[in-house]
Amino acid sequence: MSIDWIKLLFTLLGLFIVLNYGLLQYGLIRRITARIGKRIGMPVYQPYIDLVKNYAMRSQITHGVMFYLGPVFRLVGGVGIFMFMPLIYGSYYWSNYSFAGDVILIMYFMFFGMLGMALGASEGGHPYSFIGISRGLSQFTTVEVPFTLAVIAVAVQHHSFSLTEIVAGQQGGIMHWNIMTNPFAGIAAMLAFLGMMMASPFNVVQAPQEIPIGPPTEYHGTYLGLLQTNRAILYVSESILMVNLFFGGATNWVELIVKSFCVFFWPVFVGLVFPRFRIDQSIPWFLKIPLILSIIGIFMV
Amino acid sequence: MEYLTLQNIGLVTGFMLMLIGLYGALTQKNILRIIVAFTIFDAGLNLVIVALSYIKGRVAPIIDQTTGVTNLSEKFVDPIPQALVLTSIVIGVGVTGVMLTFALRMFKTRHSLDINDFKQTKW
Amino acid sequence: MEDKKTFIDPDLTKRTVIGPNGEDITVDPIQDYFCDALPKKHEPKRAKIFENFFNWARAESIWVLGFGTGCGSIELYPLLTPRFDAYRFGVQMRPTPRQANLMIISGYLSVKTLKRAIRSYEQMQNPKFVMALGSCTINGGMYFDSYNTINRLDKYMPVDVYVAGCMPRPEAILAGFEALKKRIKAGKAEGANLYAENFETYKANQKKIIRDWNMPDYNW
Amino acid sequence: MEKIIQHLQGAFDVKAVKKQRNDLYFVTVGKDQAIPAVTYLRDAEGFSHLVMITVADWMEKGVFELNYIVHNYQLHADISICTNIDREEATMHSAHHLWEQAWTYQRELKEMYGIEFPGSPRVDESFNLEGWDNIPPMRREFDTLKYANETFFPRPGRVSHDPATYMKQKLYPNE
Amino acid sequence: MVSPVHIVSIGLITAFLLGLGKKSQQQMLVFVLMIATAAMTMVSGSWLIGLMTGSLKPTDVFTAGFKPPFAINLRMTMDEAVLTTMVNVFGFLTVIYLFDVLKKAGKHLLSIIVVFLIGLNVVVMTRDLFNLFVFLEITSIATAGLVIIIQDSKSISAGFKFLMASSVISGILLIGIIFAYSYVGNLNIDFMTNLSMVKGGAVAVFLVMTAIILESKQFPANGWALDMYESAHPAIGSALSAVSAPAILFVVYKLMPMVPENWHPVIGLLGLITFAFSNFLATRQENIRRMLGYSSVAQGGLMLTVVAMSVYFGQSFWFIILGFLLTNFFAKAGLFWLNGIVNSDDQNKWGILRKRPVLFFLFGVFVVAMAGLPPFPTFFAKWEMIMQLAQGNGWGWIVLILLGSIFEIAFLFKWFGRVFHAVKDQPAEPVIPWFKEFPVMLFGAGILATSYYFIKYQQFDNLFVLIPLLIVAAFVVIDFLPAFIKNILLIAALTFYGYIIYPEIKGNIMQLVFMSVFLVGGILTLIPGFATKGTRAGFYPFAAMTIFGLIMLVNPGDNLTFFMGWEQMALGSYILILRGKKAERPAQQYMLFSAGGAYLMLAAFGMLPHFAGDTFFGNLSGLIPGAGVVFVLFALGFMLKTAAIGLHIWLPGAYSEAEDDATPLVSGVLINAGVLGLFWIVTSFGPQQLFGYDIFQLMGWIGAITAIGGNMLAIYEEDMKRLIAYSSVGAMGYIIFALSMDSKLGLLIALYYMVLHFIYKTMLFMSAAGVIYRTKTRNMYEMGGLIKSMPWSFIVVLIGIITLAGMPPLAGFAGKWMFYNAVVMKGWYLQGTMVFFSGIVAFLYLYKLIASVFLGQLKDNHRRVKEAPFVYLLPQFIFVIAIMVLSIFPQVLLEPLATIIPDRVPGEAILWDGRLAMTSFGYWNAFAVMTTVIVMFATIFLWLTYHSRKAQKVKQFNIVFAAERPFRPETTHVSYNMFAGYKKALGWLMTPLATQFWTGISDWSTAIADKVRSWYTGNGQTYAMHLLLYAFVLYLLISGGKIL
Repeated sequence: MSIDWIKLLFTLLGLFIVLNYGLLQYGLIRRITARIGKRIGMPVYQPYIDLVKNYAMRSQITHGVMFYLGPVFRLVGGVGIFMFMPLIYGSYYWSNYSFAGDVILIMYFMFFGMLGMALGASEGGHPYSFIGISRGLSQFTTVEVPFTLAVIAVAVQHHSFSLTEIVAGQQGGIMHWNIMTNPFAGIAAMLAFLGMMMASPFNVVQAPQEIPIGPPTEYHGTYLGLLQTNRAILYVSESILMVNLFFGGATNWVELIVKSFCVFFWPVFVGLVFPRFRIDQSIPWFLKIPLILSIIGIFMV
Repeated sequence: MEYLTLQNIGLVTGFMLMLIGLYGALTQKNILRIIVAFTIFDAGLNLVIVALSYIKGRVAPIIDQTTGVTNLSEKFVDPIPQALVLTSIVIGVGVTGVMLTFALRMFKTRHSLDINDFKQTKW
Repeated sequence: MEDKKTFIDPDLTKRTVIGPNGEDITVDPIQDYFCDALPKKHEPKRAKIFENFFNWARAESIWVLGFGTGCGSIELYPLLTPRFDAYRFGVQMRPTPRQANLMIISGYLSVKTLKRAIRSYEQMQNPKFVMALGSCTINGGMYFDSYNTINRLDKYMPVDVYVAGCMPRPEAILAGFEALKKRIKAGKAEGANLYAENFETYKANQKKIIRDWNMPDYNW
Repeated sequence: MEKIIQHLQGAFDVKAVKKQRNDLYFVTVGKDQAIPAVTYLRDAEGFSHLVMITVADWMEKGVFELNYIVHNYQLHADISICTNIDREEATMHSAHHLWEQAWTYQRELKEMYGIEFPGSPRVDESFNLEGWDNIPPMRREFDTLKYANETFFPRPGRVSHDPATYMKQKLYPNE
Repeated sequence: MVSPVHIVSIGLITAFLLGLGKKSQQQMLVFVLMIATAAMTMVSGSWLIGLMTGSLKPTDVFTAGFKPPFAINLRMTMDEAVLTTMVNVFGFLTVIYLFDVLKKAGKHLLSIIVVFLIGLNVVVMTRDLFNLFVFLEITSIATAGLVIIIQDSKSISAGFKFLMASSVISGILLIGIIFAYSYVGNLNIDFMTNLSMVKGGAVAVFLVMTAIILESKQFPANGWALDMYESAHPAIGSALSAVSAPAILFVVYKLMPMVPENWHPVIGLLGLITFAFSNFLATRQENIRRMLGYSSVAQGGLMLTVVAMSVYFGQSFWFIILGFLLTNFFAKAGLFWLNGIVNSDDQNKWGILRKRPVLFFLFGVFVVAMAGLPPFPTFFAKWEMIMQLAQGNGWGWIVLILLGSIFEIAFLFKWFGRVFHAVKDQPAEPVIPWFKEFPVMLFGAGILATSYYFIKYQQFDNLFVLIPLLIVAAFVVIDFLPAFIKNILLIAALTFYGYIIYPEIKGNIMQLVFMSVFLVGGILTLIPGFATKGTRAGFYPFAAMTIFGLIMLVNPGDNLTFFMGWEQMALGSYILILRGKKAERPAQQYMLFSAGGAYLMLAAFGMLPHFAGDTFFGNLSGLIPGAGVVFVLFALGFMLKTAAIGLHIWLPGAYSEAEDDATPLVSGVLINAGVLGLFWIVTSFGPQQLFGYDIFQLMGWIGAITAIGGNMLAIYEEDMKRLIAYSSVGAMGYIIFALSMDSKLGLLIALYYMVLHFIYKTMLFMSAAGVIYRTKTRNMYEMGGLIKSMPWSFIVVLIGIITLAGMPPLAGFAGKWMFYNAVVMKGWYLQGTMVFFSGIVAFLYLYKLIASVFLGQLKDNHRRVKEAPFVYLLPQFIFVIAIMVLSIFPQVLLEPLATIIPDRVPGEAILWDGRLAMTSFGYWNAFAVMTTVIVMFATIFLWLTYHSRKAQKVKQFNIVFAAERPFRPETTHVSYNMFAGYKKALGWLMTPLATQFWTGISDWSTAIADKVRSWYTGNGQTYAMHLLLYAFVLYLLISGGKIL
């Protein structure tokens, strides 16, 4: 197998762009959040500083090999999702490594990071890590159900699991977007997206006031830096996934960024309005409205 | 009136005796009475056997002066049931004997002859 | 009443348990459960430009450990409200000492709390700063003659910034942040290294008042 | 209320009764009668709530005065059963069998005053003070300033002023 | 040649001689008796041999010199020879067995024994009706005499009841005989064949037959017999069961020619009812002898059926009846004798046998033979019987037989399990005299030899049946060797077997795949056995039996071989499970469910020829229309093994309570047998309808619900092995679902998952076994933090759970990917989502498994735990390598598997473009994914390693704990009820409906059995009444209310 070095370069460039975009987006959203709370808020570039500071921590501790590997798994999961997803429709070089697999691969690759993180945090031996992970996994099981149904609905509609083809099928104006052609599946997926982002009201996993911050309680310094890096990449990647699935994909970077920013804003707004669910409230919630919507969506196809 | 032959009387009596015996065996609580009832049952049974083989006007298959030695098959009733009944009586007596032995031993173990007292093995 | 008591912590005494194969296993909790390494001094980066850059980052991104002692902790909450909005200065609250850089001792410290404060302080990672609020941490304040409240925080851990007042108002705390930032940027906020260098002194002071010292010397 | 006090006087050897308010009386009884009196109040007169157990240190008299304050929800009235115990051999009967929460008070009294409550659960564990190995600090013979000066590294240069005079001096130096 | 009449004469002479003997010469008299019985045996035996070899011709003995019908005649043909030999051999052995009793008892007892034997011999041989009556009476009286060897109140009253009953019966018989005589004019059976044609003759026939049927102790008029079994000396019980009952049945056989054709089914049905109900009632028995009594009665009923239907069975009659007869003869006598040796009716006291391996082995052999499991004759007889019945559409009969059989298995294996585990509190070394052991051993040898001949007679494919059985037998023989050697030998045997079998199956990829799963799985799961010390008695024969049973499934020439392999595997694995410490109940459950499944399959096999002719079902090709019921029966049978929801309750207990290193074999390897069967029926039958409903649709739902149910149940398990076991339930649901999709991709998923599940589940169970081996606990909340001491096990579990969860880049993802494509193509979105949901639910328990055990806080008592032994790790790492290879090159497995799927299956297959797998929906390149992930991982890992090279290693309590410190590892480790929130939210899904259902069934049957058996009041008069009522009802049944 010959490696297409230019493509690799483009992919890395894309990764770099997405990382920066993710960090800025996070800062911007924090700032907007602050504005809603009538505060001024932190500078937009604050995530960069945090990142640099965390990487610059002088001392570190480790609980063992798996503790070490947790953030690695997590970041591989995040970067992997990015790598296996086509960014710009119609561009060979911006399609990343999407030739390796379709949307199923991406969906399952999300688990990779989660599991690694869960194991790493568990090796820390902190009870809150266990509690946070048990909540996170519990919630995740039900989040994925409507999402998967929605994805299947889209796949059936376009007769393909390939993201490229799904995007291709949505070209030609806003009325061709899946959110318009199959609104039920689209809404279900958007509701599930709330859970995937683990923003309020579904942030009981980290719940800073209750179980410090859940799984990453023991992580600091470089580990935390990796996790922050991952968050920037992963959240953007997930938004891009939603864009590709339901919002017609993107034919250039501007479109991509605008769309994914709008998508990303959805959980932020919801999170600002709604208080946190308990875990035994959020689990049934996902099995009610989103699930029913997605079932309707799948039979509408 | 033609039904009132000796054979039929024997048969009916025999069956009656059998039924009486069975009834006794099934209703009496005293073991000895049960044994007696079984003897009655046996007697009735034997009577039925004999009655079945009876042919009017013939005699028991015992060769003596009155019968002579010729044409025996026409003079005698069917000899086989007669022989059978002998065996049957012997067996009946044997069974009665064994039953009585058992009754004795049962009485020795529990000092009772009520059959309801011997229900240790059930279900 | 004058005889010195010995304090026995049932959770930390040596004990013998029976292993899966019936063998006796002696567990010495302090030895077996806790890392007994001592803190090391971490030299700043030799390249000045890197160190300055990192110090700038540290100064602009101060993560505060949410640890409230005494009455001053009530003054911390307004910091996050729209009126004072400490986020503007890159100050954020963290719930876990592992991720925090700044520990705010917000008021008087009883001996019992001091033990916890020390533990949390030691669990923070190297560039770490301490800000002490109120007179009580400076010289005991109104509790100067209490049998149970310390007088001087800097005997027990290196303090970067004192904010005087009883209690200091949020504006004063914000000023304290600014002062701290200046110190960090100037490369003077080496509290963690100071602690490592003078570890024995600090430990001696701490142990003098914390009689039932039931933890390892350094809480990693 | 008066009736209850009379009942108490009838049933126990009451040494003194002091009426603080209409709904607050202080009744002094002997050491051995304190717990029975409290029990009586709880069971017979409806004083079902233990407000607190507290102590006053009468060093001059050489006694601790223990107060069991109980409250009646129907009458909205309190009665404090007081008893004096010897300061040197401070031992008192435990009341934890009457109210579960009593042992917390007793644990505190043990720590702060050194009063023994035999039979009270967890009474020997430290309450507020961890690792205290001196005289119980609330006893009046304990000199806290001396102790603080010896122990807590007083910052040199610290001075104390009488607020009134100091402020007067500061604000109106000319008067 | 010695005339058969000399059997009688020898007996008579002996009786006289015994009468002459004196009290002081008792011992000598016993020897005289012994010689006499030996001589009788010789006579009948010589006839048997003579008739078999053909040197003698069947003869009649005319007693009075006249030919019948004018005189009594005895006949000696093959039938009589066999039966008299049985009677006399048994008599001889009884005398030996009762040596100590006879020495003390009076000489009359010796005479009674002789009379008893004479009676039975003549009953067998005579052709004269009245003579038959006489000797039946003589036998009865002798029996009554024998009963009072034990002179307690119980046995005496039982004897009296017996006499009452036999009086009534003899009355009926005698009337019948006399009627018969009066209509026919003679008493010879051979001249009575047309009796029923004569007007009124039918009544005579009816009376005679009724009496004989009553004499053969049919349910429910058999209370007297049961009481006899319960109270008589075990030797007498064995005589009643092993020789008396067969003799009576032979009488029935003799009389059958005079019975009108249309009565045969009625009599047969009565026998079957007896079989079913007696076994049913036996399930409630605690008293061993009474239980054996019920069992004897049941066997008698079954044999009565066979005898009554002898015309119907035609050619196979002899095969069937011999199968039942010999098994009953050897096994029942053996069990009664063992009862005498143990000398207790309390099941728990039977633990004595555990001290005597040979006796215990024989006990097992007898029980298994009685239960009708291979390789014993009953198994073949039952198979043949069902097949014959099925040809005549006798479904009701089959149902009764199968019901009875399952009850039989229920009580027999309950007993066996109890005895197996009743080791505690036994006297150190029981004293068992040789003359008690000798007959048992002889009969044990007898049943083994019989089995051998039955197997030989079946003419199986030697390579697949006989050689494996011989290997199993060899391991029985060498069971005394140390475990180490036996392990090597078994592995070598399996390897060698694989070597010789390979050329046979090379061409058939399907067989190759399953064979390698079973063989390789067998070998690898045996490797951890090296860690055990001692002889590990009883493990290896059954491990071999299980593995070879599985192997028989792979290449069966016909249905019987398949079924035999199936039962053999069930039996072997039952013993393996039973060996666990607390496995008595789970093993019993396992056996019951296995047997239930097997009997469903048996019924299906019976129906199969209707639809498909005589071929083996695995060789069928294409759709078989209208075979819905067969399909459902098969599917149920196999789904019992794969533990579909509702049928799964045996699984967790069985898997978790089995010995830790046997669990991988029992679960990971064995469960694939069910998959094999399901695959076969799905591919060979094609879509089927039942009541107009698509069965595949139904199966799909069952699969989906199983997947969710299994995984959901696993979440809340605290027991490591139970958790993995429930996970197997989930995985099997997945496979059932995939199979039911009936598309190329679906079947491919099923096969792929079968292999993969085998790999990772075996691996996980082994890893769990290693952990349990070291920590000596199965509760996960008692472990924690073992990663430091058992890193290799951790890696294995990590790989295992990543595979199980189907995460890329490991091999599990292939299954998930194909699954989506298949679901979308099939259009089963809802079921598909349920299965998908179950897949995510799996994360929960997987996390719990790995985190609770390996991560978190190390417990005090595990501080010195070492890594699992090398022999545990070795196979695990072989599996890990296999997974890695499959992850990078999935086509290595997927492409050959795809060739197995027949062409008729609809749907599209995966297209391979180099390393890229494609369907019309999606694509996936395992190699590219793996490479990308490895590169990413390595980059980030190296960077982190460089960056954190100076990180301080800390210990378990160096965690931030809200400024406090943790107190104890136990209180810091969050493991117990880890998913409490989930339980609160979705716990209602976990209502144990299945358990409630099966418990309900069990309670119900118990209650019914209790009600029914209260019929046996213990009162002799009631029993006599039963007899009369029975006769009356039988009359109504036969005549249909009309006068005969």
